[in-house]
This record gives sequence, C-alpha cells and structure tokens, in this order.
Amino acid sequence: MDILLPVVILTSLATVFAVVIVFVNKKLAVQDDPKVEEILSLLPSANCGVCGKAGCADLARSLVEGKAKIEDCPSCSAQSKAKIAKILGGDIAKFEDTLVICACCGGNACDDKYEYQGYGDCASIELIAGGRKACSNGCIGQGKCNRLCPYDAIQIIDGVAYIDNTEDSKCRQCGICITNCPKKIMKRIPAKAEIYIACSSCYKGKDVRSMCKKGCIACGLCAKICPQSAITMKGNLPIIDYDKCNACGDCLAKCPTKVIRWLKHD
Amino acid sequence: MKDRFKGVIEPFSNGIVKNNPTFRLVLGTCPTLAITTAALNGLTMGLATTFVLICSNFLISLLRNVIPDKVRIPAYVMIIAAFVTVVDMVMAKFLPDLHKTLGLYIPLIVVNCIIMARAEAFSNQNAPLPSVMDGLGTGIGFTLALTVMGIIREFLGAGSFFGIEIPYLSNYAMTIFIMPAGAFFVYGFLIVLFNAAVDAIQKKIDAKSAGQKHHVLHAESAEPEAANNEGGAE
Amino acid sequence: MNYALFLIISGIFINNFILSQFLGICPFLGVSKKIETALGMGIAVIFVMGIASVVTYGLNLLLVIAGIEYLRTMVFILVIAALIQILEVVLKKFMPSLYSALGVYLPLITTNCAVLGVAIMNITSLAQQSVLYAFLNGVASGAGFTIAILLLAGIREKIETSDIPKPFQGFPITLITAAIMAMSFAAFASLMF
Amino acid sequence: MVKKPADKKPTDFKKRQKAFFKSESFKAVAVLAIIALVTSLILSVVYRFTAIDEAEAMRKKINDVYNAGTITPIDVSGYDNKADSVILNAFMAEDGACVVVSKSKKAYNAAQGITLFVIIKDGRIAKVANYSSSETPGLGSKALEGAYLEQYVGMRASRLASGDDVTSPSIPPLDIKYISGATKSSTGVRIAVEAAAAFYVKEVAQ
Repeated sequence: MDILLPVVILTSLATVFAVVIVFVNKKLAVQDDPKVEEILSLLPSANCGVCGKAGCADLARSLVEGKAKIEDCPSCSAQSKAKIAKILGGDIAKFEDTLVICACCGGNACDDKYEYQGYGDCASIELIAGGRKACSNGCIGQGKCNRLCPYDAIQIIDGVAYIDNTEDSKCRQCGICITNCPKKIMKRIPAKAEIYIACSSCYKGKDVRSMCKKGCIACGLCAKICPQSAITMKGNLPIIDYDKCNACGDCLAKCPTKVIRWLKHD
Repeated sequence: MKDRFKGVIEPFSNGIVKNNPTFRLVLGTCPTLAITTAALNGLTMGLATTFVLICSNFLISLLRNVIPDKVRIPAYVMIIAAFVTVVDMVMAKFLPDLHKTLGLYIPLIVVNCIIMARAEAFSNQNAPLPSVMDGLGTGIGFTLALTVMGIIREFLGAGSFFGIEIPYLSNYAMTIFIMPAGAFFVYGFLIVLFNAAVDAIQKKIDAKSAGQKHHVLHAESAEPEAANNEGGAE
Repeated sequence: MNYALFLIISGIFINNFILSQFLGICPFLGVSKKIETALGMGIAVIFVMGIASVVTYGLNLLLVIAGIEYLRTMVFILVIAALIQILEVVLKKFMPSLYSALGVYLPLITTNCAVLGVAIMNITSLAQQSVLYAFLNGVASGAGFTIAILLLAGIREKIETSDIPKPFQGFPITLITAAIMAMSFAAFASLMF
Repeated sequence: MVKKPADKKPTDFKKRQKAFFKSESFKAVAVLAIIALVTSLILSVVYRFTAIDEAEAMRKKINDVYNAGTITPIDVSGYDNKADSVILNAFMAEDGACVVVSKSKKAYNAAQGITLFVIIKDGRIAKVANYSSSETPGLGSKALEGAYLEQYVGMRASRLASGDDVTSPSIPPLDIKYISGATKSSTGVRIAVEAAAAFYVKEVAQ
C-alpha cells in the first residue's frame, strides 16, 4: 500500500498537468506569424539593443509589423539582410555596406592642453575645455569606445582609438562607438573603400604642425596628384570620393605626414 | 580514435576551468552564497549536486529523442527532482546533522540553474557518455568553487578550518564574512581573481600562437590598460 | 491582523529574499541591467509567487493527508513548471499586452530558486498556517525580490558610465554592489524580530 | 507487413484511434505519465529503506542528552501553544524529570526553526540541549552550544514561564547574555525554553 498510493497520486497529477498543458497549447495557441521566427533566425541575436528595440525578437516582430527598417540592425550580415528583405516581400534595396574607421591618428603624438587626473572617460574629459588634447577634433584616447564596443573590435594604441578592418576584423559596424564618441571622429565609409584619412582636423597646416606631429597639414598634394581626381580639399582636410578612387595609392605615397592609410591591409 | 577520445574528455576539462559554472558562467549562485558559511557544507553540497548532475545528465541525454518538446521542461524537472529527493532521503538517514545544516538548500538543488542549464545546453543534444563527462566536469568545478569559498569564508568569518578551531584566530574572527554581505564580497573577488588568471593564461597562449603574425602597426605597443596581468615573456 | 502586517514587513525588509535568504540570485544578477527589464521580472515573480504559494499550499494538504511528505519537492516543482508553462500560453492568448511585458521572463522563472523556496517556506516556517498567509508571504517575498532587483538595476545603470578596471567589469562589480546592499539590508534585521 | 486477406477495411473509428495514439499530444501526456510513474515507484521504494521513524530517533537523542530511563509520553495535543513556539511532545522520565521538546518558530534560519530538549526537574531547569536546528555555523550555532544554554540551568520554571512577548520591555530582565551578532538565534533559544517552562508550569506542575 505504501508504494501504490504515491505512485497513483503522482502519476495522476502528472497526467492531469500534461493534459492541461497539451490542451492549452493546442486550443489557445496564438499563431505567431511564421515570418517572425524566420527573421529571428537570420538576425545575429546578439541582443545588443543598438536598433532601439528590446533585443532581436522584438526587432523581428516590429520588422514584420513594419515598425522598423532592417538598416536599424547594423551588425546583420549582407546576405541575411537580403534574405530578410525577400521574406518581407520588399525589393532587395541596395544595402550600402559600410565600414567604421577612427578618423584620427594623433593620440600621444598630439600635445595635451592639460593633464587630466580624475575619474570618468572621454565624455567627462570632453566637458573640461573641450578635452585635454591641443587639437580640438582629435581623439582623447580614454577608451570609452573601446569599453562600449560589444565585439571588442576597438583598441587604444598610443593614446588613439584604432579599428582593425583587415580580414579578421571583429568590427560588426554596429555603430555604438559612433554614437558614443564625444569628438564624433568615428566615421562610416563605404565598404569598397581601400584607403581612408586618419585625421579630422580643421586647422591650417602651421597650427596643426605646432599641435600634432601626425596630423594632416592641409598641403593639398594628395588632391593635386590624384590621377582620378577623387580627392578634393574641403576646409583644410582632403575628402575622398570613393566612387572615383581606384586605390592606386599615389596619394598615400605622396602624403608627407602619412595621414592617408590602407584600410584592409598594412 | 583521437577525436572521439577528445570528444569525451573535452567536456570534462571544459567544465572545470574554461566554463567553470560558478566563476565563469556565474550559474548556481544561490547555494554558492548561502551554503558556503563552512567549508564542509560547501563540499557536501558540491558533491550532492555533482551526483544529481551526473545522473540527470545521463538520463536526459538517454531520453533526448523520446521527450516531446512541448513537455520538455516538466519532464526534465521531474527527473532532476527524483534524483534530488533520493539524495535528500539518503542524507537524512545517513548524515543527519549535515542534512540539518544544509536543510532547505537540498530540495533547492532541483532549481539550481546549473543542472537545468547543462540539461538544456548540453545533454539534450549529445550522447550519454559526453553528457556524463560534462556533468562530472561541471560538478567537480562547482564543488571546487564551493569548497574554496567555504574555506575562505570559514577562515575569515569563524576562524576555523573545516570545523577545527584555530586557537588564536577565532577570537578575532570577522563575522561579517559569515553574513550575506561577506558572501557577496568573497564571491565577487573570487570571480575577479579567476577571470584575471584565465585571461592571463589565455593571453600567453595567444601570444605564443600568434608569434610573428603581429601586424607592423601593433607590434611595438603593449596593451596599456590591461594593468594587472604580469608582463610574461613575450 | 498584525501577523499579516508582520509578514509583509518581514517579506520585504527583514528576511528579504535575495539579500538575506539568498534565493533567486541568478535572475537578480542576470536581469538587472536595465530598470524596465528588472521591473518586468519583478512583477512576473510576484505574479507567479502569489499563484504558486496558493496552489502548493493546497497540494501540501493533499500530501499530508496521503502521508507522502517526502514527495513534496517533486510535486511542488512539477506543479510550478507546469503552472508557468500554462500561464505563458494563457497570458499570450487573453492578455497580450501583459504578455508582451512579462512573457519573456516566464520561462526564466521556472528554474528560479525563489519560487520553490517560498513554496517550501510557506509549509515549514509560517507561524500561522492558512492559505491567506501563504499567499501574503508569497506576494511579500516577491515584493522584496522586486525592490532588491530594482535597486540593483538603478545602481547598475549608473555603473555603466563609470570607469571600472577590466577584470572587475560585469559580474564582479555587480556582486560587490550587492554586498553593500546586503550590508544595509542587514540593518533591518533588528527592526522587528 | 503482409496484408492479410481477411483484413476488413479499417473502420473510421479504428483509423481515428490509431491517429490519436500517434498524435503528438498523446505522446507528450504518455511520456510525462510514464516518467511520473517510474520516478514515484523508485522514490517510494527508496523511502521504505531510508524512512526514519521520528519518535525512535527522538527517544535515542533524549537518552544521549539525559539518562532518563524509560520515558512515558505525555499527551500534548490539547495544549494551546503560544504564537511563536510549539511544543512537539513531552515525556515523563523515571526520576520525575519532565523532558519537553519545544520548537521556536523565530530563528535566523526561519525555515528550520530551533527545536530544543528542555529537561525540568521539580520546578527548575535541569538541562537544555539542541535537538534539531541549523543556525549559521560559527555565529548562530554558538547560541546552541553549552555556554549559552548553561545560563538557563537552575532557573525556576515559573519565573521563565511568566513572559508572553519576549521582546516587550515589561518582562523582568533575566540576566541572559545574548551572543553578539546572533541576536535572532539567542532570542529563538530563549523563546523555546520559555515555551517549555510555560508548558511545564501549566500541564505538569499542578
């Protein structure tokens, strides 16, 4: 009798609950839109929240309801973006893939206006007289981007942020560093770019040379010698038109301060 | 033969160091904080959990194709609860005083996140033998962590080691370590030490394997902000 | 009447479920990154603890009559797991708005030490055994859980912007914050025995 | 499988029944029921081997604590307990001493409570010993050890029995020194002892 009673009670309890679960699952199942599951499987499911939604499941649902655009999720790979667009039925809009670079190479080479001893990160240093660097649009180097990057793709080398875009790059272009950098020197450039300008100074050459040994001195040589005339000088800084640039590398060789650099190899 | 052997041993060694449940995955935190007021408690709780972990991993991986997905959670929970009740009964009979000190926390092994996590993550996709090894590895990792926590908290909090009073120390014991606040402190610092150690070893392995592959740009600069790892022969 | 009041006060302050009884630490560490998620988790826990306390209290009467007390853990956890699974589907069907706020946390709660902990404590340590007191104890412990997790979420959001050495980031700093919180909650212990 | 000639066209009911058994939901219920059956079978069998009979264990513990010879149980069911404590049972020893097993619900480890043996002989506390309680080791456990419990020995049961609410200031101050850092455990022990004394005064002494 001692064995029969517990067996009967537990088995009946388990059966009752199993029946209720099965009944509930069958009868009250709310048909989730199958597209949502499909899209969710294509999203990177890093739940980084950059798209402003509470995680990828939320993004998938709002994509189906049309409340969000696939571009909101920057760390989603190109093929899955194309697949998701196909699931959503829209035409495969031209997804302009981008890469993220740090448009500054000064760091320790750029003099400091004051020596910052205190608490906090780039944002707090920025509050005091526009940061400790002499050059007001240069990287402060306190590593806020390095800490916030969910994919650990940014390194602080010699006091300046550097994003490795070579083949084994961890950067998923999610854009957290762009929004959080107080100096706004993290920039998106088209994926097909081969070279980039590692400086965003707006000063004349004479002032730059007095502040930073590595900054662009706005000599304009790159613009003059570029065979495809892809480079134009705008406000003491060269701007590359990536549709014309064929990565011949003449400007890179000519640049006296080596501010123009290869993007995908060294 | 080699990779089959590795397939079995690998989850075992993983469980102890790489994803040690308590320090790396931060799972099963309830007993870790509550029980480790004495080293002996930590050890027994660890061993009891290991026993349940091994048996439930084995049985769940055996039944992994049989249990339909709709009733997966209740089925797993029942299997785990069965083993826990067996442990509870055996302990009540043969180790009564230890059973009293662990008290409420033995039935709570059922909801110990480690067991459910290993069941969901590992044993319902792998064959029984690797699952058992994984259960064993994770269990031993958990037991080691609990015992270390127990030793530290008992040494600092009650001035005794495995119950043996240390004559001079015990009247200077800081009872804060027996209280909940101390538990959180010790657990936090142990995670820091464990992570720092594993990262340092990992960095050394990477450095050795990376060797000359370093890009010119990075080569000469050391990592400025990883302050606490010892330089190590580069 | 004063026993009910005592239950509420002790549930929230004196025997706070996380900071002095160490139950439900996994979600406490895992879900407390943002205040909204912590609040969602807290309400879901109160909701489940209330229902679970009542159901398990009733079941325990059945067990005592049948004389199979040793199956208590098995029956309780089976009931809680099944209950949560049923709750999830029912909520999704009848109250989609509530489901969208709490839905994602329900499966998390199944393996939550707090729910089973309160179910067992209702049986062993309640001075006056009655369904109302069991329900009250469940809800009060849930409220204690919610307050602790909200406090931690608020602090953790501040920690996000501060500069923490690399090995301390993530769980260690959260644990040390919890330690300081536990110290302050320990003061409540002498509030009313 | 070879189709037997005599096999009639399966009736609609048999086809539906076969479908029912194959269906997903039946499998779910069946699996859960079988698991429940097997586990409860194992557990009840294991329980038979490991069942401890409470009374026997208690009697053995009493003899370790105080050689009371053959002890006759006293009926405690009629006794109305105080709010925060309960008298589990009581025995009369040969030499006239009364062994009371009293449990205080208030303790640091509230789930377990504190259960003590209180041996009262001709109106005075003869001995107090811990039966089953698990206060935090190294801290609360000190309240369950000799030194703290010795303080109660020799006190008159009637004086201990007077106080209702232990923490209210009206209680005549007993010179009981609590363990610092373990107020809850020390008060829990005091409640249990006073409950036993009250039981002794009310039921046994007259």
